[in-house]
Amino acid sequence: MFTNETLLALAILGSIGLVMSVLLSIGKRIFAVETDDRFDRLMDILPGANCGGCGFPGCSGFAQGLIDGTAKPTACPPGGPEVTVLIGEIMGVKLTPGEPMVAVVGCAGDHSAAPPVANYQGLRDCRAAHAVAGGAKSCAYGCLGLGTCQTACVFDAITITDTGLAIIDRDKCTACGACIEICPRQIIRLHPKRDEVHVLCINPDKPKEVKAVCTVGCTACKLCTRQSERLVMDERLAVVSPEVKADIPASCALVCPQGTIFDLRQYALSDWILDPAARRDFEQRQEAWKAEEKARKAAAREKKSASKAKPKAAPDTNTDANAEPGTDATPSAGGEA
Amino acid sequence: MSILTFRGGIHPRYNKERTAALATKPLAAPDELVLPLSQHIGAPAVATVSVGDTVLRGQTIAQPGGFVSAAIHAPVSGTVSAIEPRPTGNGTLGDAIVLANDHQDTETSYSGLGEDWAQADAATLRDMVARAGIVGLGGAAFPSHVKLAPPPDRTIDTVIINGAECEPWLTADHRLMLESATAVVSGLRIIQHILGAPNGVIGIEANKPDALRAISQAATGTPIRVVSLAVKYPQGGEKQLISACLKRRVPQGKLPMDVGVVVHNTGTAAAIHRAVVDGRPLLERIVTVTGTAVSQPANYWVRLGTPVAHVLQHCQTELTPAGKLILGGPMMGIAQKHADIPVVKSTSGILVLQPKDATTRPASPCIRCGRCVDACPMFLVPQELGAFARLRMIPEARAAAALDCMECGSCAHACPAHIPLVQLIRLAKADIHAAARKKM
Amino acid sequence: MSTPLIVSASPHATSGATTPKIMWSVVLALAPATAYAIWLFGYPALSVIAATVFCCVFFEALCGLAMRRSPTITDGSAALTGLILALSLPPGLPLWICAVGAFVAIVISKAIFGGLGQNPFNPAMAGRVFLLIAFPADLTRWLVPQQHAGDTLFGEPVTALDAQGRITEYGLTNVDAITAATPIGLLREKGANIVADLPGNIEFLLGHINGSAGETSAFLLLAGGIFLLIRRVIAWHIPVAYLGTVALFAAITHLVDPSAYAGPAFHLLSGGVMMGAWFIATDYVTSPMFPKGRILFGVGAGILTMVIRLWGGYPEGVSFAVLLMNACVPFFNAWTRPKPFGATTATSGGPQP
Amino acid sequence: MKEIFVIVLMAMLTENFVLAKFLGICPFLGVSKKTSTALGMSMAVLFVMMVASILTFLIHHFALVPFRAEYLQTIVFILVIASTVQLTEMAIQKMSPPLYQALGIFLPLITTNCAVLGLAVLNIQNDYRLLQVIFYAIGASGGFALALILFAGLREKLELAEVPQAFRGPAIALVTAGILSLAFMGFTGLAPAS
Repeated sequence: MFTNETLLALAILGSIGLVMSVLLSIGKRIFAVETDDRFDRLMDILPGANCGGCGFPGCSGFAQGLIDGTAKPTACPPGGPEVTVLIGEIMGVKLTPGEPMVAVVGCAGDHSAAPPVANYQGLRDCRAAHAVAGGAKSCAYGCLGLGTCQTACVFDAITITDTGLAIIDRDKCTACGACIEICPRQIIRLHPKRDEVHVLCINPDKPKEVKAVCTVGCTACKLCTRQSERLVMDERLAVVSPEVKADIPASCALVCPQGTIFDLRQYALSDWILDPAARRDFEQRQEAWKAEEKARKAAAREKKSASKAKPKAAPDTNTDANAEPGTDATPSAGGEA
Repeated sequence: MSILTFRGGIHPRYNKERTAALATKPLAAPDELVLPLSQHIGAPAVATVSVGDTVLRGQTIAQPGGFVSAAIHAPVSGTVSAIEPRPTGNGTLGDAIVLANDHQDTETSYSGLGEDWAQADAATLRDMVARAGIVGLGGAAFPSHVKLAPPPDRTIDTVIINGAECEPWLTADHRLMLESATAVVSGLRIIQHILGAPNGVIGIEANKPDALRAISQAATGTPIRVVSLAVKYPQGGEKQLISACLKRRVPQGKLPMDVGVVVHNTGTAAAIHRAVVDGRPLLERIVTVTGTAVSQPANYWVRLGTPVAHVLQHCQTELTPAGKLILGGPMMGIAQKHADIPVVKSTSGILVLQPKDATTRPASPCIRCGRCVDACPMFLVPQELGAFARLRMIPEARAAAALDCMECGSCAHACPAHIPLVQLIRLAKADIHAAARKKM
Repeated sequence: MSTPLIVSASPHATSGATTPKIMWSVVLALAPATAYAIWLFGYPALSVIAATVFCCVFFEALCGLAMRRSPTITDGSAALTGLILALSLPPGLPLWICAVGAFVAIVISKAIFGGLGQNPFNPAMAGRVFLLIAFPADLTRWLVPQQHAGDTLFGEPVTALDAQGRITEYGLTNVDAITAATPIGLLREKGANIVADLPGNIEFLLGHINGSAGETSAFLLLAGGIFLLIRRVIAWHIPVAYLGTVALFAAITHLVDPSAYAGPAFHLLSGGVMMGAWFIATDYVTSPMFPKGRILFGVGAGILTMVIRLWGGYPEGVSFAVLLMNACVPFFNAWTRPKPFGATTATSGGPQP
Repeated sequence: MKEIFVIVLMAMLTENFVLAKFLGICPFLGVSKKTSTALGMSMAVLFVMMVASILTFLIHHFALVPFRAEYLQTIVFILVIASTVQLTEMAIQKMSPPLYQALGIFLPLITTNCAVLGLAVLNIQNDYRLLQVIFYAIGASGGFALALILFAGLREKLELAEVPQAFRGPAIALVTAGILSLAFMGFTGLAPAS
């Protein structure tokens, strides 16, 4: 079976292989360079979207940052808690995953609510329009709706309605922050995912000016702050405060005369903004709630006046009084112009 | 006299003939004047009057809010009706002092040095300029007293007065040079005295021969050199003017004073003359009101704070819908959303265009014709900067010297595809600054 | 207060130049040469030109719809590409081949790169080279100008005509029958000694020779080119560099060996050089943006044209030369970037667009 | 001497390894994103081609032919090329890590690069002498470099083009390469193989 031909072939190949392997081992020693194998294992578990949410140029930059310690393992928003845990295992560090967040656009003033005052011509880019006399929008703080956040979003969670407003899809959003950083008016803010109520306005101007530019702006009437401690006033703007631990009843959205407060439990965001039927339905429920609220207060007042008629009690510290609607006009239906 | 110029630049339609021959007329003061606290580059001024005070014409109503800032004076006598945010020319709300005009125009007393200003030393002259609230009237509105105080290690050998007025449509400087040539020349000599600069140059574009004659005649008997410049935009740019007049090139990222030169606008020189000799602060300025939608264009002495709507009423101009209202010239002016914004120190012109001239054509794809490269006076590649801006390639934009762009508009003017190159480059510059800030 | 004024970034004035104006003025500059070619060759030339231009515009509209972009057929770029391609094809070419050429030119070498302004290669030349390689026979069969419809070509008997009346063979007394060739082709086949009895340069100038529609009438093409130069639609750098290099190259080779190589006049006035220098190489999109880069481009194209003409396998080198130079444009742009005003060190990075 | 010039010219232009013979396409597509990496790759391929073609030539004439074992040609050539590539890879990793990072998988891939093996086999088929082998290697790697660097320049330009979604990435690269090889066909017949 071993004719001299196969022997010959084996000899030739063997000798060349031997010479080459000697050469390579010498080379190995001359050109020795150590590399870190954790880099490749990290690259496998990272989502690979290169979205820059961690502040590093792409996932390879983030992995390199993890190895030389400049990056925090929880800094990968798209990866979310699972990736954080995996990073912990590779880097040999025990980690508790961060709280899931989601980005929300703090404005509901599309073309119908905040009509454009001028005819903007030029780049279809919010930052460019913002630099040209604040774009065409009347409100200087509102969403310009030219889609810069949409193009910046790697997970295409953002759509621009044809009435010129950005809407973020809560499920697709991984809170990577790309849209927050690029929006020239910082309208988009990060909120914990479990929050269901948001105030869709960031215009801090006086109520008179807000009403002049938008029909769904927050006019600082403070009514919502009475419905729940979680809603507090930040100068002339109602905000959902992250520190206060209290739930927000559905009445908060109903009490707001401008319809600025959006309640995820009652309406989907796209219907709330686009679907006039949802708005009409909201206004009817608002009417019903107000009527029922007035009846409740009237009943409370009789009960009190009845109790006051018997003993001459101390001066009436009727805590209910300040429950009356605040200085502003009584909350009329929906947003009037 | 040989015609000097620079490389690059464009020849837009100048349309100056409509107002070049019209003498400057004073404009009647309005009932309410709005004086924004920030009319200049640098910190906003700090109001020294409160609501209800009565003020006299020429009285200081706001002190500079820092070294790089400028004082503000009352252009009319009357009472302070409010200090509140009011719309300004750059589209934002800004704190402003609102004066109710009593139409008496009672003046305060002014104390100037008269003709023998030469005895005073540089510091007092500089202080008079500062107290008079003088800023660059060419459109930059940079506080003049700061430019008159270069750091000690910089010796200034030449002062150039910029009479180019290369911006189309506008004739404010042209009229000023004709009507107050001696003030311009005397202002230049005051600036030379403050800076200790031996030689002075006044550059005027060749399309203003009468101004050239007036200034040369006023400058006879002085060592000042009056040069004629080619009619090309942007001849009035600082670096282009220096390279045309003195054949000196300001290095990249450096200032004119780094090559021993300071440039001032003709209006600024005249204002400095009035501040030092007569002690008068900056209360009004020449504004050219022109444009295809203005039936009676004119040059006016407009008091600072006069609402643009008031000025337009005087020229029987109705803001037709889909037209355009621009503060400044067509090349670097800012389009406005409405007319109740005040004329401020940097407003050199009010341009009102009819819809057919106002609508911008939609951008079509770039065909790499290179006309923007030939037009750019800073020798940049606008087409490439635009592409980097659109794709947010920030390091490449910085490497291609985007920050050198002075937004003169020559590239976008020359572009056959109507790509808004200046708007794109502005985005790139904002990104570069943001990236630098993030790194710090 | 509420008149909706227009708000846009500065500058608010433009020069009035527009892409359609540029494209249509180049088409206008080509009109005399086109008309002359149609007059010279009659229906075969007209059909080729009409078919190619129509197909190009049709494909451009189709791609515009497919990519949901605003239709760009009115800006004249597709029509111009069609016209240039048509002028570089022999008259009497079967129309379906013209359609294939138009498809390659518009769809493959322009639309899928992103449409106008994004294509690295000159669409017309890519189309022509594709046809030259795909249909060699058809691309090298020439029609005798109407005025010489007699049975001789350069005084040689025409031995065979094909269906469309195109010469398939003609006999040279001292050489066996060869396929009819353009003067350039003849030069290739027979060496320079035939140059003597080729029609005189005047004939070339007036275009009484056969060749593709664009290769005739060097005089009208030159006039069109000068027209574009005066209207500042094109810059002088590419034509001057290109024609200068071709002339120099031809002069040197002619000096070295007059019998084998024709002189500069012949090379300048014949074949596609005049057309290439003024209308093809100066296509903004596929040529460098900076003056010095354009000169490099012109010189390179000139050298390659002559190398292919004198020693290459194909009689005409213009289309190949232009395509090869298009490939080098990114490097020409990078090497000849202007230094910013007052720059102390060069700030040009790697090759940029 | 004229023959050497013809060999180099033929290898670089008329019979360009990438654009005419269509060898070495995968590094041609993989490494041409940036001109700097394209340059690095061309240097690496030049080195490997030189060393490999000389070694394979010597082995062929002094080992395979005397023992009439020409049938071992392919396996032996691959072995030689593989070890040369391994050596180059180590050297590049040591000398310029960024280039090593940029070339990535395509550096070890030179082993299976058909251009290198093609060159070695062509040397034998055209039965060139040693001097011709060296110049043919120079011509071949020069042609590879010319095509790769030109193509990288074009692809960098395409980075800024709004290529339609369906054609982004390798699709548009292949179309560009196709037109580039169309252009190189202009050189056919330039220097007919002697």
